[in-house]
Amino acid sequence: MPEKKPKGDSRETEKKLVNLGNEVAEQINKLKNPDVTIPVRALSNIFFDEKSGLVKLGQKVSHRTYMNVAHTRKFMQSLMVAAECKKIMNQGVSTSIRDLYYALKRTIPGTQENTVEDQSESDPVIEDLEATLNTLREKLHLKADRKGYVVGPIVIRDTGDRIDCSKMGSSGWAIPSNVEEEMIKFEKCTADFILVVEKDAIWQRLNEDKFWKKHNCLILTGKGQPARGCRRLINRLHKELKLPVYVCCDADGWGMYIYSVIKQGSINLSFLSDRLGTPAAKYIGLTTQDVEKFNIPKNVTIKLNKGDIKRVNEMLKYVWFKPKEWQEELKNMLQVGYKLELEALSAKGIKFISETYLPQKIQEKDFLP
Amino acid sequence: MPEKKPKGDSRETEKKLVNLGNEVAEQINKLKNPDVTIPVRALSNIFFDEKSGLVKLGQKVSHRTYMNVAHTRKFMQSLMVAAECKKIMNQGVSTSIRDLYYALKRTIPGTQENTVEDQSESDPVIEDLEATLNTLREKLHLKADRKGYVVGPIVIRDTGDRIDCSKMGSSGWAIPSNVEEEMIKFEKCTADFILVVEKDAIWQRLNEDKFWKKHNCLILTGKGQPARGCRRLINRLHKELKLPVYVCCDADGWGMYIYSVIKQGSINLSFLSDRLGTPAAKYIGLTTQDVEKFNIPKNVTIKLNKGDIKRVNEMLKYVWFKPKEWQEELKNMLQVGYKLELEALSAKGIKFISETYLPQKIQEKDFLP
Amino acid sequence: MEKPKKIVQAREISVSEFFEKNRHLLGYDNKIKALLMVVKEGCDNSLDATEEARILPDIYVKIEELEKERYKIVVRDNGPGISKKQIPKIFGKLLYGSKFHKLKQSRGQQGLGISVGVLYSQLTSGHATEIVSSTGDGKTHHYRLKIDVKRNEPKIEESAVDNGKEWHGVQVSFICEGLYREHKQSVLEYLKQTAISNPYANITFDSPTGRMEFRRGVEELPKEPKEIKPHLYGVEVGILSRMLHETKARTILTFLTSEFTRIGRLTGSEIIKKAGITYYNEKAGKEEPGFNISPRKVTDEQVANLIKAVKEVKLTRPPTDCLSPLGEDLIEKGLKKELNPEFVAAISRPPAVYRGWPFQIEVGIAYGGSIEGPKIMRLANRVPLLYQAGDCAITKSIQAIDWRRYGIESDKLPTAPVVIMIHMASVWVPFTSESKESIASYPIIIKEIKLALQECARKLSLYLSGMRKAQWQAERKSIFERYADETANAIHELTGKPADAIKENILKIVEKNIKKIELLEKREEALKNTEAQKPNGAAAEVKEETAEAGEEPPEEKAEASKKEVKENA
Amino acid sequence: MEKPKKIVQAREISVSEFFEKNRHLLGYDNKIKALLMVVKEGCDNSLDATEEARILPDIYVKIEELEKERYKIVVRDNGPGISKKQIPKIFGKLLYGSKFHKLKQSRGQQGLGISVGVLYSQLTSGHATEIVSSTGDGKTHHYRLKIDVKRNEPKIEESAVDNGKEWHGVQVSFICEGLYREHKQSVLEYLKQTAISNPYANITFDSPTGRMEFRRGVEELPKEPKEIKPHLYGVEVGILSRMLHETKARTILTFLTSEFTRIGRLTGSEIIKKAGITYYNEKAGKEEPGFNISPRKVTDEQVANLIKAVKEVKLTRPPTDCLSPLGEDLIEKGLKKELNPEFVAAISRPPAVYRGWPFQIEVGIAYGGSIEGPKIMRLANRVPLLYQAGDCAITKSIQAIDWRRYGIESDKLPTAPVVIMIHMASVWVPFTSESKESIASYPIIIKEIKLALQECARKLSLYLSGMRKAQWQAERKSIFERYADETANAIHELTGKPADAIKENILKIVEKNIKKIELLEKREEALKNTEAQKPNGAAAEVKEETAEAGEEPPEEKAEASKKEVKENA
Repeated sequence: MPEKKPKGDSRETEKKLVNLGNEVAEQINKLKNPDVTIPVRALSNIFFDEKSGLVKLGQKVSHRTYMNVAHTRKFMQSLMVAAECKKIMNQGVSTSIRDLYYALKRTIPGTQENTVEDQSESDPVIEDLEATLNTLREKLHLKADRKGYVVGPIVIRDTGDRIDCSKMGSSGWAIPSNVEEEMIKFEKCTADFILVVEKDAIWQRLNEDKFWKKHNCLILTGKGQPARGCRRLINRLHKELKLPVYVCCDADGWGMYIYSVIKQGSINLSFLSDRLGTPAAKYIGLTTQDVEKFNIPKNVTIKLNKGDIKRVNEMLKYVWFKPKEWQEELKNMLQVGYKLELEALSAKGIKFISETYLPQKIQEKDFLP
Repeated sequence: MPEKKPKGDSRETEKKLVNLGNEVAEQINKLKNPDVTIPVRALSNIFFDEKSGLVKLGQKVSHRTYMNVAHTRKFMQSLMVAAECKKIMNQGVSTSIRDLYYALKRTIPGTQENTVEDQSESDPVIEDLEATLNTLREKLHLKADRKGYVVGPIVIRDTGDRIDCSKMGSSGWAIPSNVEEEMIKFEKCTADFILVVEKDAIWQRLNEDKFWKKHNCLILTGKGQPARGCRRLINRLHKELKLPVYVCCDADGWGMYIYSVIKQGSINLSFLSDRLGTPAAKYIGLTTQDVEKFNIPKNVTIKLNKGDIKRVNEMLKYVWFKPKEWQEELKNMLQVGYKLELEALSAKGIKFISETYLPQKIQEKDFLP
Repeated sequence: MEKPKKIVQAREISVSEFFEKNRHLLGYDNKIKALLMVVKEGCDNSLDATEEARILPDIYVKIEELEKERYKIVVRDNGPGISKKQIPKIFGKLLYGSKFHKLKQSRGQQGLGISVGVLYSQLTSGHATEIVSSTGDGKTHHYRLKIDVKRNEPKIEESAVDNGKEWHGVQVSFICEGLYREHKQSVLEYLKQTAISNPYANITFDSPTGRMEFRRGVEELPKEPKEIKPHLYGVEVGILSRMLHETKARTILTFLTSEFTRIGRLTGSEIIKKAGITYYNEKAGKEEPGFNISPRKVTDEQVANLIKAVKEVKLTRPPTDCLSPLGEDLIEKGLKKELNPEFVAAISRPPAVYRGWPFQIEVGIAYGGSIEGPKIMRLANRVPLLYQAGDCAITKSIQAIDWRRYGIESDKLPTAPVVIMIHMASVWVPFTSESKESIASYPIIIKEIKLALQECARKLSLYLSGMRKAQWQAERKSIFERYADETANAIHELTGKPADAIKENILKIVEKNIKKIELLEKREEALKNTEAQKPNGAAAEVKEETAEAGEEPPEEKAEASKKEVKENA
Repeated sequence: MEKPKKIVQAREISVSEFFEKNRHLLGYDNKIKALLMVVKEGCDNSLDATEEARILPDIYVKIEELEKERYKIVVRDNGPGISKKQIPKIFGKLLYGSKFHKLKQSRGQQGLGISVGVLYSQLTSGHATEIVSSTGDGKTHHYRLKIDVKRNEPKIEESAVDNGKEWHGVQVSFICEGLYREHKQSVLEYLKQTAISNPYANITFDSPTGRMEFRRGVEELPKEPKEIKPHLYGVEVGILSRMLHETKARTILTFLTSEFTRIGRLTGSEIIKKAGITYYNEKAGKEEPGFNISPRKVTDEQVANLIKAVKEVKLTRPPTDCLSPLGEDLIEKGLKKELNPEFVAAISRPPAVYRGWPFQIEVGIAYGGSIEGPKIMRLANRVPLLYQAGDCAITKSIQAIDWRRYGIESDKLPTAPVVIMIHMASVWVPFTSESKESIASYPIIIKEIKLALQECARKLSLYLSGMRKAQWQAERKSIFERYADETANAIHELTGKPADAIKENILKIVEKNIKKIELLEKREEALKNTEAQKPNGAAAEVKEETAEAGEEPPEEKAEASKKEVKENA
């Protein structure tokens, strides 16, 4: 197959890959123990950058060297991943990380050993490569899982197709895995804000009730922990269209963690926080304090178990939950001893969330920072 | 809130609910032990209907009576679910099964007990109600999980919005949970066949390669085990548009099970097989026999473990795998001792599946029944 | 040829010397246990003596700390006393006793107990033991004595008499090394268990931590055990041979009928015939059975044949009046008195035989009430066994029962709040060691214990399931009522009919039907019980494992066949 | 006042009668074990006798099945023989022996072993035991005898002499009931283990299943143990008091220095002073230490004070030439000879003292090779212990070790293919019962066993980790080489540079660097070892639990203080 030269952005990324190869080749040529420098992605090298409001990667690096028996295999895999990415880019296609795993897998001659045994081996190598080259996997032409939907007054252009997200019936626009500008462009948007909801069921409820029409907003769900595509989309929508972002999650450790990931970025992908995090996001609910505020029946709350309590106590210490509103909420959760899910609002009536809860919260600007 | 009378189809379903209530009320009025008849959904009452090619529910029924200590609680829950559905329908909205659970949950006065303790209690009661009333949960205005995407030359009308699935960019049209005619209508379709693929990564690969354009087909993925909406959509597309259906799954017990569910319906939802199964579907691949046929490297195959072997041996006995082609394939799998996933084809090159494997299979009509 | 250097030179060892060096064999392995042993031997003797004299026992025990690890121990009873002449030998000589040569159930057996206490005291403190005794004739004898270890004879250091006191009984005072504790293998625990298994005794205990009194719970002594002759089954070649030489009987036949229990002339003749012992009757001109041959003329070979013949003849069980079981009533009273339980059951098994010795197993189970943890009380001839539980036939039997089948929580041993008391009464309890702390695992003994345990467990099980059933019936009714409200509401929402009326009707349906259901259940259960009891019980009871590789279970078979025979000796 | 009915009547019991009725106390609880006991007592005596006479032992054992469950057992040795006069008493009287009153290490101790075999034979078969013996003087004595149980005296049934044979030694033949098996608690296992622990003995065994021979592995006997006097530490009041009355010494001081080991005039004087034993020196007009007081005049109180004084004085350990350990060399040879292992280590601990008796622990560990499962061999004075492993101090010690720390797979007891042999040599082994099958759990004994086990385990651990290290180094090189190909290819694809040249260079880098790495590792390890050994070992070794609640560990403290002193007696 004739190699197509990658263009623009892709050319830059390809250059990074070739440079990596050249560096290693040079060391080997000098009979030096070859060595690749990789930013440390452990908790010890992560810090919360108060200025930007993002979780960021520090300066620590580790050296992956060939002559360290704990590194040799990973060293080989790193170069194999780099080589495979170059190949894909040259073909002008992209691939899933599972495909990449299969493309790399082969038996090492004379052994029973495979170059990669399963995907859990190749996935971290990809993340290492992203961090090392300071690039996104999307730019390496690798696709992550996709999840999530958008509805509301925005028109998008996706690889040439024009998609009007206000005319997507009951299903909404499915967020693709790659939402970089070379794929997705925002053509027109008249919305006033973005509402991000943790759960698809709530998204469907709000869509059915045409909440986005009444409140002139985009409604977006990541179906649980949002995928990279979804987080990047929120980031771009906010940055490029200056829309406020309100996040609506369960009132439990997991829901609040999802909020923090949308807002500050995640520890695991801290080297991408600039592109994945949206520090301006605000938390609209659910909180345990809402139970009193909205007179929610106690029997739809869920008792905290030991794990929950431990989790909340940890969260109390995180820098990004230091604002006094969050401290209050977390302490309240410990004190009342329960958590609750968004569906619990249904105990007040099916449309309670769209007709009472969210409108009141938005009107009173009753957000947590 | 003023009650809106449900229309058409909804009215019929509502009538069924009211009838159920009346029957029970009448028994109670006569001081008889009240009794609801429910079709048995256990394996013992499931059979494979060779004529229709579907897994179906037999004639056995069980009696759920109030004066049986093992039934009383479920008896109450059945009626509560029915009443709640009626309420939702009267409001003209729909809800998720999780919302329903929360809507039902309350503490029984004078006890520590809740009407439902968790969702695993209310979900089977919903299925019982569907079977008892011979209706779909969608018609009860209950939404199941949604998953899956479609791309290709079809225009759909979803609650009034016109959606052209050939102009959906990289993400495709997301299949909603309810695809009944009152929600989704097929406006125009020029495709020659439907290709159902197990995995989204493959779907994305084929969409990127514009396989649907080259081969004039719809491509549909259920992202693993397809949800009810996806299965119902395949069923409707086939029945209403007379399109052949080809299914493409991993060559393992799970992939083949997914195929059988698309084709014959599932044991769990056997009372809905008419609406969810598509007996005319054919299996395009992957098979273990493809390894030789397409010269796939052995190291991307996965060794069968004990569970796999047990599973395949069970499958050998299923009526719907009795055709000799399937017996050959399953026996071959046991004999070579491995399984493989679709991504394994990437070992032959990223575009191998779209440029070689599928075209060849389709051209040679190399399908399993 | 090489000439060997040395020749063995040996001399005799006295039994006192032997046990002085080997006192751990008799249970004196540490200071805590030593105190227990001394108290135990004293109390066992006192209880034996009072019971034999048909006196309701009043036992007084005192333990006083003289200095660190040195104690004075006093045990006093209201028994018949010991005659002046016998006192020195009984306390000052090992292997001297009244019970060794008798076949009669008693606590002491070997004539080793109390004198070893004397030996231990002089060994560890250098002090003589003080004995005060009166037979009730107005004279009270005082002795201070030690044991002459080399000769195994009493060494009297002081003796005196005083007159005029209206008392009979024995009081012994030891001074010895020890350590007083109150854990589960202590003097206190021994006395507690003794009070349960001897509820007709009054026990007063002045301990270093204060006075404790265990009051008499019943005013009647258990029946007196009779002395018996040996049973022919289980007698070994060597013993039979010796008995033949020592008997006063003139013929083999009279030897068999007079020296053994349950041998009549019929059985005796049959044995002699089967053994092929004949003489040549010159008058008749043929060999005839040698019924009248002199016992002293029986050859070694004939002795062996006699033993073999015994195994072929069906013998009646030995008489059981030599045994004095506690009885189910006494066991229940004892358990109730000290434990205040919620439920008590007791079983006395019929007597059985191992190696020719009669024995009897009794089991009591107490459940709930003030009982906290599970506890096992092992008793042999009414004496609590506190050590070596792991080796004991009783523990093994308890572990072999599937307690959960009876609704009793367990993890090998029961874990429910239950006290299990197992008593083995026998003319000769087979202990695994001379410290008399665990019973040897003869298969027939294990079998008997298991049968008794199973019967008691069944009783407890019935009680527990009855309790559970009553709870269940109340629970059931509340279930039917509990869901009426929501059911009625739901029907109202579906149909628009008034919820109140529906609910009322549902409650009426509940009342009407619940009675029907209960009746039905009773009938079914009765049916199930009569069917289940037989096969169930039998299957569990017959199953039996030999406790150790290579142990012979001969008694079991003999036992089974003997049950079928009735013969009047 | 109520008049008691009965008065205790008692009489003397002979020790033979006692053990006849209680033979399970001596290990004769079942037919399989009875055979083992008879063979064991015979062999133990033979080995004791030959060693004492400095003769390399040739032992012959025969077991012949006469009829069902009836066996003839023969044990013959080439020892010094027994004199005509001694034969009847040694075989025909219980508690008669040469070793009881001596403080010297030997297999037999009580004078109970062989005569109980005779008692068991006559009891179960009615047969007398046959003894043939010669002291090498040309005369061979033949005896057939039984025991008169009532009197505990020999009863000679036949005796004869023949002349002219060039043989010395003893041969005993029993006829008794039994059951021959070859499982792990059998005669065969006993002889196998005996062959390992006595590799200087030739053992021939004619069993019912054929002949087996255990050949001598070394031609030298272990050193001969010396007889010693008692050690003052651990002597109890009663014994001291008796010794004072029996001694020939004229003064307390000479009594102490002559009757006890390791008491010099200095220590003796110190003890007397500390005990406050004084006399009034009229010349000096004051109380002076009573060094010269006659032993017979020492009062009970003074005896008690002497005992207390002993505890305050530092005493030297007893001499250890009374012990005859196997030695590390002999242990290793024995294990290699019979087990063919891949690795062997042995440790002889220095002697220690419990209750005044010296003892010494030895441990051997054999690993891999022909060894299949894990196995523990317990030995006391070179005699294998086959029963009651659970109660034994040895088992408890093994369980207290964290074997996994040494890289040896275990689940409480090791599960790796390892044979652990533990030998306790002592002038007096504290068995928990008279059947001599398990060693009592004195804390000091457990401590010594654990120290020895840990030392052996460390040696094995070093061996195992060495093995693992060599494997690891080979593995590592192959890892570096294995990935060169794909790495080179990937670089080629990234850069276009030729893959072959890159791969060649990578392999050069591997060769160059691997030597550096190994050197570095060696240096690091050496450093780590010297640092780790001390604190690690100490922490694990000192930790100790008392085996049973209430056991006093007095020796331990005494032991610690005694170690610091040197005194020449």
